[in-house]
Amino acid sequence: MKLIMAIIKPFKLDDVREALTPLGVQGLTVSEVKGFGRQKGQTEIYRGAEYHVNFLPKVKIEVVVPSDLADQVIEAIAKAAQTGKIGDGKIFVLDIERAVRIRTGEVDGEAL
Amino acid sequence: MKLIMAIIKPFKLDDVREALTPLGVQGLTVSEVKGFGRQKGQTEIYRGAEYHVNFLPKVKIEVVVPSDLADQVIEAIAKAAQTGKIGDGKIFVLDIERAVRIRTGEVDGEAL
Amino acid sequence: MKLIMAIIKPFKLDDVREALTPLGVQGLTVSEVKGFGRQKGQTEIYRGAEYHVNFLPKVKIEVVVPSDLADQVIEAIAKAAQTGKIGDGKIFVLDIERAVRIRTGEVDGEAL
Amino acid sequence: MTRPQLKWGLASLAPMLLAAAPAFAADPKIPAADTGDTAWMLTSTALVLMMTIPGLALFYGGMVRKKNVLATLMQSFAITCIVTIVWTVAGYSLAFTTGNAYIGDMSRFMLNGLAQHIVKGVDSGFILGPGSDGAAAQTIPESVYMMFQMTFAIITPALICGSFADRMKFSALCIFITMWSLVVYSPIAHWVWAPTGWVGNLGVLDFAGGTVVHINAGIAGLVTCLVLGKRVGYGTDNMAPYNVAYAVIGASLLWVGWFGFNAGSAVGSNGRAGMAMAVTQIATAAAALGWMFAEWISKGKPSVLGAASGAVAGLVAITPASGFVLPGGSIVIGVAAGVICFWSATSLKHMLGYDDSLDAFGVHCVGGIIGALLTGVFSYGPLSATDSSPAGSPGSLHQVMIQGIGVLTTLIYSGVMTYVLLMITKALVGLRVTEDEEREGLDLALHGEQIF
Amino acid sequence: MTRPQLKWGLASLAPMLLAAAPAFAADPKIPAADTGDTAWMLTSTALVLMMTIPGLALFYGGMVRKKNVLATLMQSFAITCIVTIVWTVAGYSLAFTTGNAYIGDMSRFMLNGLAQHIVKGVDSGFILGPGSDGAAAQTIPESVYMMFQMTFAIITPALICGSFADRMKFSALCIFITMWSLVVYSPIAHWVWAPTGWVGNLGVLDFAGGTVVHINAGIAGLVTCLVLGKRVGYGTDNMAPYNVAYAVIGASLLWVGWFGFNAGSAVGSNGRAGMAMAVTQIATAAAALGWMFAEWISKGKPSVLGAASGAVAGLVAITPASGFVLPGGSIVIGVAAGVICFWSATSLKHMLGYDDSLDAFGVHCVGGIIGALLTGVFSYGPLSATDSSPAGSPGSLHQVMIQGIGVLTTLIYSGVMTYVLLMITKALVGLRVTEDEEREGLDLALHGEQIF
Amino acid sequence: MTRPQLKWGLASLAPMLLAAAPAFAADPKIPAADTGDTAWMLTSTALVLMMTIPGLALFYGGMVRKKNVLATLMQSFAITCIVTIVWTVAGYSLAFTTGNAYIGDMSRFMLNGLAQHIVKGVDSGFILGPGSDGAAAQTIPESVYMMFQMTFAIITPALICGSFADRMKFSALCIFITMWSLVVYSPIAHWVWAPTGWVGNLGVLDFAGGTVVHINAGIAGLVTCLVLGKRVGYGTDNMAPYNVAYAVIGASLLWVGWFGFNAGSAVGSNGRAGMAMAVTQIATAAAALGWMFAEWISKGKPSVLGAASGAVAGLVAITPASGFVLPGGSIVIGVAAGVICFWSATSLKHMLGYDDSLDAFGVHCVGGIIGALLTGVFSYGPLSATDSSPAGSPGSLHQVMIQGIGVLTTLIYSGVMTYVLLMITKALVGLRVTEDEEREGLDLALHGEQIF
Ligand SMILES: Nc1ncnc2c1ncn2[C@@H]1O[C@H](COP(=O)(O)OP(=O)(O)O)[C@@H](O)[C@H]1O
Ligand SMILES: Nc1ncnc2c1ncn2[C@@H]1O[C@H](COP(=O)(O)OP(=O)(O)O)[C@@H](O)[C@H]1O
Ligand SMILES: Nc1ncnc2c1ncn2[C@@H]1O[C@H](COP(=O)(O)OP(=O)(O)O)[C@@H](O)[C@H]1O
Repeated sequence: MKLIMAIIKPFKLDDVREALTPLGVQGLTVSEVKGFGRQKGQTEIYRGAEYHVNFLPKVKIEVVVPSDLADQVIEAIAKAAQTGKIGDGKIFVLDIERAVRIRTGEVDGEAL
Repeated sequence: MKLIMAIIKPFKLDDVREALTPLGVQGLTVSEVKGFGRQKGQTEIYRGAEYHVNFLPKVKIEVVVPSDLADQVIEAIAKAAQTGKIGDGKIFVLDIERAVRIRTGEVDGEAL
Repeated sequence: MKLIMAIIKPFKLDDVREALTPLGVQGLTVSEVKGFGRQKGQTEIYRGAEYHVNFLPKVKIEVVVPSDLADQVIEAIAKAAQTGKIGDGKIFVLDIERAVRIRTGEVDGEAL
Repeated sequence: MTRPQLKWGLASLAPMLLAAAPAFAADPKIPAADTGDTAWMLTSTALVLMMTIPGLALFYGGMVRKKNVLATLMQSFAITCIVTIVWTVAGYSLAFTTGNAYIGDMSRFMLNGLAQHIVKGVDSGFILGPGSDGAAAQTIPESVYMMFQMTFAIITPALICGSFADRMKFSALCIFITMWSLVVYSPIAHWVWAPTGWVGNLGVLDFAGGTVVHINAGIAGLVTCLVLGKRVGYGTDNMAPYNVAYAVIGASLLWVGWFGFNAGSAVGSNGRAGMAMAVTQIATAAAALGWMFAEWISKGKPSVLGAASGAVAGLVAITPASGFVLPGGSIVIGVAAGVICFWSATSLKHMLGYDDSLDAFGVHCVGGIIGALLTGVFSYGPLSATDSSPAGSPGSLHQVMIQGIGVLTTLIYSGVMTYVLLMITKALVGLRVTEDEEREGLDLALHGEQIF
Repeated sequence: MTRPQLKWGLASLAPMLLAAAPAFAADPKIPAADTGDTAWMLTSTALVLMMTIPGLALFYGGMVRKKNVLATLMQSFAITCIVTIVWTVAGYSLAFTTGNAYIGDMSRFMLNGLAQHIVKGVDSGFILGPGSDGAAAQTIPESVYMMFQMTFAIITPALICGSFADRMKFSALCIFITMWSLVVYSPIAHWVWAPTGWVGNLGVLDFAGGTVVHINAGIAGLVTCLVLGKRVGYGTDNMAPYNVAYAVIGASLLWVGWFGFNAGSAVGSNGRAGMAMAVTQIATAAAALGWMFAEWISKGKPSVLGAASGAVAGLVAITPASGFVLPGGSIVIGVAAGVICFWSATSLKHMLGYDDSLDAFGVHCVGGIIGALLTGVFSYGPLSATDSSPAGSPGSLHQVMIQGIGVLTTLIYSGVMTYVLLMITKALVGLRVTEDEEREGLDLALHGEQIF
Repeated sequence: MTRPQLKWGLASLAPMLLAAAPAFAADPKIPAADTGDTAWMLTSTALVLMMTIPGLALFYGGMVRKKNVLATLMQSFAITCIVTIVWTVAGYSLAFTTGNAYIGDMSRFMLNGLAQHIVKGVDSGFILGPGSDGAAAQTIPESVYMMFQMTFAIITPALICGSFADRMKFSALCIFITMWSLVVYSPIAHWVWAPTGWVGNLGVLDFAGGTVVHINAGIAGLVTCLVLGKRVGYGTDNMAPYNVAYAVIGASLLWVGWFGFNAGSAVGSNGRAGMAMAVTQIATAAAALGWMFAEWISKGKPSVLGAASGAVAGLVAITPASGFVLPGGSIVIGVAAGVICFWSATSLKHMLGYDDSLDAFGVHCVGGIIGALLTGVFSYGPLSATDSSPAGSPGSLHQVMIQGIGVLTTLIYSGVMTYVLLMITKALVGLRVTEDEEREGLDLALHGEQIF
């Protein structure tokens, strides 16, 4: 199994989720994160003190899928999350050794 | 060493933490996440616009343990987090190559 | 490529980010997390009910770098994040199989 | 609400139910409305409404967990709406018309006759309790008096919510509060404040509602939380408040609004209102400091929520006393309320083991009792003196005992009737949400909304 | 704002523009200022300002997404500042001086002459519309009247913002509102409330601003959101409000402040103010319950935002009626407003497909129309009676039709002029932010700040 | 607070300390209390209390980082409580009794004698400064006057907190503020507003507290932040405010409440109050726009916090002038305050390198000085005229110089005494939290609570 971790622009979340459903992905986990990268943030002004906002709001999607589905999932995310503008984000792939569904105790493929 | 990543129901957090202490787990890291899965969310109503809340609040626990402790830890989490109802969450296991304790520079087993 | 995941004290974030720039790290992703560890939290009092705050605010940095850069990055983080006091946090290293830049479709080394 | 005459004896029992009270020959002449008095009472009405929304709504809303914030705000908001209608239809009439010693009549059903003195847009003052021995001329239009009293009728049931936060069904709340307002609030208000009311005529002093509002709501809260049972996870889950800042804003608005509550109860813009405002301020500050230092000493840190809670305890305790005492007495009342309510909300509750979520009992009932009794100690004669009672009602052991009767009466009547009404509500729609709904939070479960 | 005389006929068209109106021999004598009336009007002014900041600011700010909260607060705040200056320079003069039937004159340009009666720090009352047939003596200093009216001039354009939230340029807003205040608000206020105004002299009843404020702002909002187009992501993105608690606080402060709006429109501390406060409270509660139950029945859950929105709808609808109707009528007005505005904000909007973000049209225009027409039904003679019109203006079919004329006039004039002013603004600086700015959020894009 | 007579010369130095002032034969007759005046002063008192809690608490609380929000709210809340007691015990007596030119006497110790005129619940007006040349009859009960003044005594030290936010010990704050209120505030209030006070008798005009409140608090703030030193991480850490929305709500409530502050300082419901309210509104709007456009031009974006800060600067600057100037002058005062305070809070501070966290000095001291001096320019004779001074105090170079004396006196006395009191506090309990506590945040470190 693979853990696909994608950092995307927040407003693309729903698009990505919808793109995964047809592939049979039944679950995923999302966190709000802040990203630092080539895309430069805004300057904020507070009583004359200017803070450059280096960190931009991003969304991190973590989804575990059987290894053979990984390519398709990556492609689907990449397509759905793309705007072509700087800051679109990254997809990283990690190896997962085991998965357990807490409710039933099922493991690995069954657990996803 | 293994990184055990568990997605659980928020109100189970304290139970899980308490279940891990007897095993000698001395530290863990928690994030608030939103989960999408078989468990279906509520419908929210705002001025007649109904939004189906696809994402439910979950808690993600990340805990790194020596490889030989992994099984026990997984079992303990699975037991403590279980309600038997849909949406109980998942446990994923990843391999960790290295660990460093920032304060002392200790590494690997010592660092946990 | 390696995913370096560091849990640090929140006020050290800017120091860490600045320590990484000279190494050529161009991007990273940050989340607010809560940490449980040797460092003990405060007691909170609400109308006489005392809650021991087991979880302390920490910041999690995730940065993916080419494998050959990993050592330097770990060292830089460890140095910048250190206060020498309990609760400074940990650095974990995971292996990354693939990376994709969503905007361009570039992969692996190019994508970082 | 200052009783114009403090008499010792029983009120006439002439059966007036459902009969409009004719203006007897013996009634005082209807005075012209005074623009200054009216201005202050209009203002006071706005201030007291502000106490409930957004004041109390925020005070309570800030103390619950994130998943219940909106539902808690909704309780205050919905009660404001429900009681407004109940009061318009029958509540005001039952409370403030002449009737008999126990209940008013229906002569102001649907506020019938409220506009009877309006001529070319101009209204006169009015007679409270016309036809009764205590009939009292008021220098403000009756519409203003009705509105001012409405805001009291609103906040009282809203206070109860503190005890059952996080677990009551919204439908149950709507039904329970409607009945409670008519069956518990209106009668007690009549007993204490109507010129014919038997408790007031016993000589019980309750300037702005220590018994009618706070003891009443507090004991109802205790009964409700006992009937409902504890919150799921009580004692194990972290139930730390989501946003103490909301609670502080709420307490601040309660404080500011309470000037309308207490100084407005002078029903005029006069020296009594001024003195009521002064002692309200002083007692509140003393109570907040009392709670703060008690907590600082016993727990090591002065919490922000503690200071705010202490202020509310002080406001509660000075309420019955506010038109009768001088600054010195108000400091004693304040410190007593702060320290004792700190103890009741933090120790007594744990000793007895009930789950009064936001301390409706521990602050309002306990604070109300402290205030009611100490009013009997510190009452200053000239402030309550009238033509027929030139000495007023100065503090005395005798007065303390009379105050005790007022307290007991309220505790018993309100406690028993609250229990009965809860049972009726339970039979109709049930009282408590399911465990799953409680875990999920009332915001989503009951109202389909959440805070982000 | 009670018109002292309700006359049937056309006002004098004597060309007075730019001429200070001399106090004619026929004018009523300038009365002394009454301290009670003045006290209530000072208080009312504070209450109405509180409606806009922080009331409306929070009501609107709580309903947008996190990224637009500050920008939405800023709209109300900046409009408060801009209109204050506009009103000082020319707005008040155009609206409330004698002038002719369509517009005032410039005799109060820069508030020139406002202090003319001050002697040793003491001011007298003043004559509204001196030299005209309807010249009316007021028992408060003109400075107080000017201030009270200013707060109305402020809130009206601030209401429009609800329709274009999340997408209008801040520079465009500044320019548009400045022009709108002078070209739309001041004339309509003059028509309806100045003694010489032609709409008022037709006999249209608008006690506190159903047409001048709410229909006016509501239709302007509809035009604006149609011109601007829908928000990016409308219908697909989740646009759930960031913090309904803010919206509830805002609605509560609107409610409390509205006592100043409606009861203050009696321009005195009297029975009419008292009755206006009472019916305001009752209609608001009825409307909130109306919306709540309508939603409960049709959607299965009573939302908190729904109850708050219903309350606002009730406040809007009772506004024109508040000085004229009795409690019974106010319940009907309230229920009608609650149920119909629920339908317009949740169904009509989707049927017609415009994106009125926070329902400025669905609540203020629709609610205002309901109120304006029902005022013609429920108006109670003695409340509007005067010496010259001893029967007052009781409800009648005839009166409903006159009310309809007032409504239509406002819809047409405000709608057309709003469109023209938007086009001018567009030509000058453009109306809408770029799509990227909209996605990023107005807080950062326009103001360089954000909420954490 | 309008001085009834503006005299040139030194006050009687008759040693009256600790002696109750007998009502001299020469004193004016004690007037009856006027219900309208009393109504407005009761309302003003509520409004000014609302300025501090929740107004200022939110304004400051919204500008700090998340970890310090509750501690910042607590500062305003606790100061409200502490000063209430201090004022009751001795502060009012020291400030407003006859005494001598430099300090009052102890005749109102513990508010002794405040109820002396109460008969059958009714109070009369009272004489301010009985036995002195300037003895002035007031048409409100003394209890109301005492309360109104108390709210000023509360907000002044609360303003100082802006300068030392995020780093002062709570125990130090309690001790420092108690002393400061007695040693700095009460004497300066006496100098300027008591009929015997030497600064007022020099002819310095300070209607509502430009010197007594704002310059005084502002300079105390500067001294405090210099003594405490900069926050840990100043200049490197991101110190962006946690919630600008709170700051906007706070600024809005300050604005609304300031009507009580300025118009209430007329001590009556009259034309002067009306004019004071009008110029307050106009100057505030002008200042907010001034700051907004200055920032828009120089930084490229108009920030929301900037507009709110500008409004506060305008409120500060118009305060001393509010009972003396006309609308035209108020616009100039407002624009000057907005632009100059923008410069002092954003440039001057960085140039000089002190860390005045929330600009207590940059806004209150600088704004107060602008207002005090411009009062001397724009004062309009008829507003300050009296029988004995029929020309009033019209603006003149001479008057500006007198104003300058008032400013300097306050700067020096408050600055020096603040330093002394800080040193005493430091010796007693220390002033600053540890670096670890500061990093962790005052909410948890000092009060054991946090916001989620
Ligand atoms: N090396 C990295 N490790 C982890 N996260 C990264 C890394 N580089 C970029 N990111 C994340 O991806 C986001 C987008 O990257 P950025 O360089 O701004 O633009 P782009 O995606 O177009 O290359 C960043 O905000 C950050 O969250
Ligand atoms: N494939 C997956 N990858 C990552 N997270 C998942 C995945 N499937 C489920 N989850 C997480 O687990 C949570 C629970 O899953 P769900 O399907 O609702 O019920 P159950 O745990 O009973 O199978 C989800 O809310 C989501 O956070
Ligand atoms: N085994 C672990 N797995 C995951 N996170 C850990 C683990 N141990 C510690 N942490 C994280 O590191 C933080 C610091 O650990 P702590 O034991 O308090 O001090 P120190 O870093 O000095 O050893 C914790 O708050 C927690 O977030």
